[in-house]
Amino acid sequence: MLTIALEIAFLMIGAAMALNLWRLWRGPDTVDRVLALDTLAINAIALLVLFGIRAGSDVYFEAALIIAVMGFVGTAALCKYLLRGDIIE
Amino acid sequence: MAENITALLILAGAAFALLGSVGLARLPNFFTRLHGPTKATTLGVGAIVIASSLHFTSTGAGVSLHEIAVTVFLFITAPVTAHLLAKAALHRQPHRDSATAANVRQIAEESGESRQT
Amino acid sequence: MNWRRLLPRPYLSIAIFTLCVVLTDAASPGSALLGAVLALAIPPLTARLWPDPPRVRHAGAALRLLMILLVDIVLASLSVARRVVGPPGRLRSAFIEVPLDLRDPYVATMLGSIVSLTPGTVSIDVDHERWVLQVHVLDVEDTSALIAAIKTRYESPLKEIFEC
Amino acid sequence: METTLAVAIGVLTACGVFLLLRARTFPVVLGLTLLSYAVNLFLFASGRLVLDAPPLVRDGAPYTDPLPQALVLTAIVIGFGMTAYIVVLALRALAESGTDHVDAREDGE
Amino acid sequence: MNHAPILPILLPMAAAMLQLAGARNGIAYQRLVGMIAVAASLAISLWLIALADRGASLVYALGDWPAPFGIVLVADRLSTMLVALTTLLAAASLLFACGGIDGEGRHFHPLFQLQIAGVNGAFLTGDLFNLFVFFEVMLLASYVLLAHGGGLERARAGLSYVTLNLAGSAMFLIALGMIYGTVGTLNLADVALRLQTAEKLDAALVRTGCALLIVVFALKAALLPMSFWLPHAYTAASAPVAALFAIMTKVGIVAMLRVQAVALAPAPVTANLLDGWLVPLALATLAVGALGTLAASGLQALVAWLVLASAGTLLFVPAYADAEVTAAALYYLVQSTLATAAFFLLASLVASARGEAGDRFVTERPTRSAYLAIGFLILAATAAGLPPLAGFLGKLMLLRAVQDEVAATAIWTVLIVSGFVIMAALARGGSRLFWETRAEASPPVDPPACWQRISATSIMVGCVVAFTLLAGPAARYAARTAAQLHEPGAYVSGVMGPASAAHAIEREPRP
Amino acid sequence: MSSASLLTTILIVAVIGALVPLRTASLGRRHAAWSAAGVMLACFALLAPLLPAAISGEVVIARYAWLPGYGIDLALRLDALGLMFTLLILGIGLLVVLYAYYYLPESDRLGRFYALLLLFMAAMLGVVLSENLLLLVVFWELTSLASFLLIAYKHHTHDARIAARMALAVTGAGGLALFAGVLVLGHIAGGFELSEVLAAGERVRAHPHYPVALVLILLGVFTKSAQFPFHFWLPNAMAAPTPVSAYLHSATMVKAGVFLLARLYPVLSGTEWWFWIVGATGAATLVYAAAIALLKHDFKGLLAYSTISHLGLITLLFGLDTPLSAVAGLFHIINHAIFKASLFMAAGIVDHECGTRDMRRVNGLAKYMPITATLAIVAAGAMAGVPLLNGFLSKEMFFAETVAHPVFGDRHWLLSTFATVAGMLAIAYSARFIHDVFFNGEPVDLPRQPHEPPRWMRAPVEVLVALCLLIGVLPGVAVGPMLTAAAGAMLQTPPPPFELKLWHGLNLPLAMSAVAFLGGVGIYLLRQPLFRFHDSLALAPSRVVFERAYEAAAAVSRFLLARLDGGSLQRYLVLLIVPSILYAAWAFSSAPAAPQYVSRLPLDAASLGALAALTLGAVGATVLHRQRLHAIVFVSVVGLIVSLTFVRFSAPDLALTQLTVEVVTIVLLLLALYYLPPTAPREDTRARLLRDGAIALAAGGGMALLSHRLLTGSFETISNYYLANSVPGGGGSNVVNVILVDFRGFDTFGEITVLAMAALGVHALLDGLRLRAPATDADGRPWSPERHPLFLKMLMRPLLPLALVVSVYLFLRGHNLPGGGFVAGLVTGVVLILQYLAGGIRFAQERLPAHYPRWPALGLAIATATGVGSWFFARPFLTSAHTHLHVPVLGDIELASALFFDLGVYVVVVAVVLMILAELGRVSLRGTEPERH
Ligand code: NA
Ligand code: NA
Repeated sequence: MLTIALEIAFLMIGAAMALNLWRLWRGPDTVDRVLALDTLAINAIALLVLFGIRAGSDVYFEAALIIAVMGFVGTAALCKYLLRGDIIE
Repeated sequence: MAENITALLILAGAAFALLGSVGLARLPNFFTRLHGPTKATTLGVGAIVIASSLHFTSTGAGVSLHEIAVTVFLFITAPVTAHLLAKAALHRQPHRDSATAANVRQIAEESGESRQT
Repeated sequence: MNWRRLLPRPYLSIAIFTLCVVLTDAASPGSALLGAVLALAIPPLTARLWPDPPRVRHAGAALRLLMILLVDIVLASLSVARRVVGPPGRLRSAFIEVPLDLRDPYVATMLGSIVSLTPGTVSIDVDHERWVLQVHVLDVEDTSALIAAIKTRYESPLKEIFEC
Repeated sequence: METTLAVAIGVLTACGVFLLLRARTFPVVLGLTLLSYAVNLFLFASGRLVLDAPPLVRDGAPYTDPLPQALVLTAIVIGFGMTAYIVVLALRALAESGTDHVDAREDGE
Repeated sequence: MNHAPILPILLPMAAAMLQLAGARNGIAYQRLVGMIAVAASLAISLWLIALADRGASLVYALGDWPAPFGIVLVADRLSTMLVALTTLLAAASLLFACGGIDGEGRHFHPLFQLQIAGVNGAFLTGDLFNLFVFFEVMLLASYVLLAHGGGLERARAGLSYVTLNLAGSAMFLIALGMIYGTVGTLNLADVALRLQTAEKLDAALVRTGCALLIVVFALKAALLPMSFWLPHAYTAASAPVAALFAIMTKVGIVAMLRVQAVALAPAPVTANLLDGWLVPLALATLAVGALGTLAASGLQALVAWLVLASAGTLLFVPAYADAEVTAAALYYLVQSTLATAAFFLLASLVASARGEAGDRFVTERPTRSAYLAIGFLILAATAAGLPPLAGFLGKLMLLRAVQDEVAATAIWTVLIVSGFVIMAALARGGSRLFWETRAEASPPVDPPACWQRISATSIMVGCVVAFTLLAGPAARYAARTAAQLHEPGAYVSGVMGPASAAHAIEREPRP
Repeated sequence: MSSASLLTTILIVAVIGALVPLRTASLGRRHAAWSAAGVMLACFALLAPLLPAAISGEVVIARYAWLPGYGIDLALRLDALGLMFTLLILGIGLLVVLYAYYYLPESDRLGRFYALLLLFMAAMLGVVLSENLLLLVVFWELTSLASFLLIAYKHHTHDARIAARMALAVTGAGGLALFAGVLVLGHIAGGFELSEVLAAGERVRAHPHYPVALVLILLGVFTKSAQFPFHFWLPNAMAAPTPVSAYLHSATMVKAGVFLLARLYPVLSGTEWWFWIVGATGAATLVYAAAIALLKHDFKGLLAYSTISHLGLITLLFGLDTPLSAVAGLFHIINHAIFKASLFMAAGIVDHECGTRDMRRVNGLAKYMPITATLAIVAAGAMAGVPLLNGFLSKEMFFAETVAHPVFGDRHWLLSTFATVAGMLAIAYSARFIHDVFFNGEPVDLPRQPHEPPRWMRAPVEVLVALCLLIGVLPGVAVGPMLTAAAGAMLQTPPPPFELKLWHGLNLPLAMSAVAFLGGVGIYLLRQPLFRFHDSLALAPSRVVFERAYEAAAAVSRFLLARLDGGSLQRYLVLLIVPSILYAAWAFSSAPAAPQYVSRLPLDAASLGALAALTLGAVGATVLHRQRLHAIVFVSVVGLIVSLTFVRFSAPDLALTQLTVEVVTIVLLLLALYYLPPTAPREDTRARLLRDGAIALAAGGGMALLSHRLLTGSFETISNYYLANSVPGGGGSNVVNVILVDFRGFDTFGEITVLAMAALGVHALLDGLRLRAPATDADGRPWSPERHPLFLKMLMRPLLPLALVVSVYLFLRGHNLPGGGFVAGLVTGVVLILQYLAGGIRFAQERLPAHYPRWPALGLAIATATGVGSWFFARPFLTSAHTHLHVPVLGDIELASALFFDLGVYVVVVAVVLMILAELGRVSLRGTEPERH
């Protein structure tokens, strides 16, 4: 049961990431790309956690945590750049 | 039992995450696209994380809570990200969304005025 | 009032302690001790970077709000899911403005975050000249109902919690 | 799977080298970044690819080769320091010359 | 427990930390700490030479982990000699810098110390990855020191220098990946052992890895066609920095020599990696360096090309893997490093004595100082290989050492002709700097250069002369050093213990 | 004192003595002159005890080791040949010292002059007294160097500078050739000691490398002795003060070349090579220079060419290669030195008194300075070979040798005729010198009124002219023993019998002299057409040619280097990458066949997806690199995928590091992008794009190939040791972390040093950096007015303490589980930077500790102190210790000293991130607030 669910979940997350990449490629605007990147990172968290469940291991956890804590910093900086150019002022 | 709940949570979470990304891919303009990732994907990841917690608690030696921390941080940061992206989009392309163009212009003008005063 | 000196931000300390315990899976007394040390040490260290935090007056109201929020998030996601899959042409997305009663930027931000995480709405900004919350709605039927919902479901509890 | 990683390293190297050969400082920095991804993956690959066997000592588990990981970690950190320096150096050159051309002169070659 | 081998690295590092920690005490404090540190390092490095000259190399196992698992420092004749040379150079350059150049930008002193630590580490380490790390320490310090004082030329030269070296660092890592991925170890002695003993090695990968390693060393040594960053960088750098940089190309050369002698030459798989191409490229480098002296428009630029020429002169040496050639090369290396470093300092003195014209070869205001002229004469003669100075002796030794080797005629020709070209260029440059006056030029006003600069330059010139007078003992030391270097078995057993211990190392086959 | 030490002392006195006038000049010119003379007299005095033995054929050798392994030693030799030259050098040197005292202007303190003169003399003595041939080369080059400085004595004149450089270039180059030749010779002879080499003549001449050695050595000789076609430096060297000319071009510098012919005569002569090269060069020089001498209007130039001509004669005499001709050559060396020194001095007096050297203006001086005129006429007679004077004797010997020489078989008149013609030319130019200067009417337009020089200025000329007469009349008494002894030393066998006397009877050589005299006078009478012919040639002066040649060489160098270098980083990179690819390809492909390779992991969808994403990111960044922000976004994708790859393949620590570094890098790039142009021009040509594309594909393809080979091959590694010893030896179960802080902690030590330096470097680069902030974004939109978006500002506040918890968590567990000081430091650093980003620089700065440079130092100090701590337990740097503490309630706590090391890492990382990013962020504040340090 869990195995099947995992496989399906992998497919779905994979598809989600593929869609993110598509948006990333298409744009059209920079903000779309930044949003796509941010979503990609969040989906990556899901992917990591799923890997962890499948492997029965918690070594994937720290990476997921780091993306959760730090991933948005890049997005925030990119947005700040779009808004103000000067991200630290 | 725990396994089934885990499986269900995993499937639900993955589905939400996928839906969020579908929204990102499909919806017509930036502001509508922003909704999917901000809520659905965040929630989806939250569900998967809880599934993980459940799974390791049920199979491992003790409780497995640490995954929850991931959700906590996601929920703190997701609105900030959305806020910044929306502001950036508004700043960059106030006329893009034809359906809501009037609103946008109005808001943009108002906010501009209000800040200048 | 010795404990106030020791724990100038009691709720922050609790949050730190909880996070610490969660991260270490409540595995050992050691992790609790670490949590306690951090709960005591970090708030004073970071106090200068959080100059004027709002005070939590009614913790019970906070818990209630949390429950409402969890439910709403799930429901919101479902409704977004439906709209995402449906034909995009039917979406009636719009920008709306929610006039605010509260006057604390921190609490306003919390409200904005909550709005972002819930039904088909994303907060765009708080205009703290006019104290309105600017919101983008994915699919709006009744703007005034939505504004009212936001105000009653989220703003009032927040006002109650922080008494502002 | 090995082929996939090999191709990935190849792609990163090719893109990195191509960007490295551009005439402006910014793409050069990007090129160095991509190149260091390639290099780090390559150095990592010297320990071969092993799934689900992190070098965290437990009972009886298989472990991948830990040494390349330590080396890559050092390389990443050093690479970061170098990137920081060259980025600011590029700014310095921009301030001194008024152009972001890598030769700090507009006519270039 | 003798901690001497690590002191040449730790002492400057500690000095840098103290300088940073007490930066608010002003530059006088930093100078004091720096000078004390280099003085102590100099004493220690001389002690190390004495220790290493007993014959057995001192192996310092960091963290008490045995080779090849931990990192070892190997203080043998070669490394201690170069550490002493580096420290000597550093002492003089630092003294010179204390004459005011150190204050022209931030953090000169700590970075200067860290540069010393990096170079010393690169000479001392017995581990290939640690060599990479110390290369980076050395390079980053040099990047910053190069930019010290600011200005467009430094920024421009710096961009090229940094970018090229970053590409070089990438190659270093690729090379290490291939070497580790085949021989499964990073300690140079162990690599040497594995290259000779393992039958199942993937020869193609090993060779490619070692080849890229050679490329990296060649880049640091400015071998043609990777030479052109050098003249720009060394011309742009401030004088004491350029003087310290005189050792940096030598790091590449020595690393190449060491790796070739210890690991590559004795192993059938890699023995021919330097054959055929290194000698012509080295000679071409020398030729380009000599041409550069003709083309140079100022003294510091000319000296920068001299550095390239001396690199070219030394770079063919690894191709021979021959103790006699190496011995000659080591003498040449030391004297050319001292001479070019001294020349950089002198160029700065000349420039400040000539006012606006600086060190450019234009008819402006000649410098009247007899001491500068004598210093110039000594250094120019050394650089051109004119008798009786160390440059001549070094050249003589090299010519004698290669006379029975392959390509001796080519080496002789290029060495001698380039010496002539350099002599002509220096004669013209010196004539312009010291003799030519414009009719309308204002009367020369030699500003009294501060004592630090004068004494630092004098010390270096004195070292060049002393190295001529002490040629006999120095050549004998070089011969002992070369003999030890070309005794790879001793190096390996010194690091790895006796052969039985080396063979007892458990090696796990990995898929 | 033994003979050897006397000999050594001579040289030491000469070398050290060169410094004396520098000191004594400050006391006055006279002191300088006396001290210079004193040095020479001291050398004489030291030489005197050695005279009898040397003349009697003994050889004194002194030897001290210098570089024994390389054949060069301080070995000196005094034999009769060396003695003869030593006497010339010291004797004429002494006269020049006296002469120069009067010749040089009062304003010259003379210290530098005498010092250089003595230096030159010492070098010359070294040449003639060397036993070791390499030492001879050393002194030989020293004479070049010293003469360079002497010729440039009047360095404020352009001519003097050019002449000096020309002399250095020609004689220095010859010296290098000689150096090579001596090395070959020593190689053949098996040593560099003259004793050995002189004994090895047979072997040398039979050796296949003999011609090489001969030609190289002769190049040295011919350049030094100004043989055609290397003669041109000598006339230019007349730019030197006349005392210098008198010394260098009579007795010393130019004689060094012919000295070497004499010295190596037994080794190198006796072959066709020698005969033809030496003989032909000498003959050509003899006639050519004599002809030019006649055409010079400058009497010093005339003397210069006559010098060349006489050197040609001497060379020819050695080239004729009979023992007697060689003796004649030696004899002429003496004679020429004496009469030419006197002539130069006399010419100097004339120049000094008249202020010009143009013979068309200087006329009739016999009336104004009769004594000097008499002396000069006598000396010129010697030069012409007039009987009763010394020049006559050696010329007769030369004529006699040409008559007897067998080279042209029965057509020996060829050689005799040639000699006679040469004699005619010598007569002609000597006649011109005598007649044009001292007679020929009245002077024309002289700057000053000529009269006799001071008494003592003329004295040296008088001495020398007296010697001309003495030798000319009583040769056997005056030079007989010396010449015989020197000839013996030169030939290394007893010399053939020869008779030094004035009158040999009426013979063919005398007849040749008579013909030469008549012919010479005839030529002189016909001089005007010759002058017109010569003037019509309009040859560029050789110094102009030399300077043009030098400038051309410099221009060619500049051109070549510009073509090679181009000052272009792109070029440098291509020159690095392409050769590396080629070399690597060669190394790879020239290896023996490889073992089998196997892929171990099956392909799966995830890896393909990752590859696709990574390709998208990398290619996207590449294609869109001109839209810079987009490129950053795409690079971030690559970073994310790389991190996921690390996690997937069992490297969680790497993933953490990569992810955190990624974030910092993006912030860094964005900070820089603010100032950089947001887009780039499309400036690459199609050809350039194709070239770079090809290089990139080659590099990428190569790396893919190598990676595949690496990944699918097997190897044996030492890493099991780490796995096995991590827990028992390092006290941690995260082996990667234990390697980083323990097994290979020294790498990490270097790594944090690099980081700290990067921060210091950035801080240094930012010093005073002012950049123009763009007013609008890439699309021309003005920036949003709101500096600090509210949500970000508010939410960063609770995030900070929570993220710090995560940071502590990662730090503490790092030794056992993924994490560690580095990642923890980055997390802390990033959340602190977020405070800058969200709240503003002023907000953050007021609330965070300042004086950043101290913090990395503190971190490094913690790491260092941890490492040094092990010294107190007699263990090497960075030796770790760890222990289990059992604490009630808390249970087992593991304490490892490596944790302190990791703390150092943590501190460094936090400080570095803050320093780099915050300082870079602060750049935009400049102009609005005064710079704070
Ligand atoms: Na006349
Ligand atoms: Na800023």
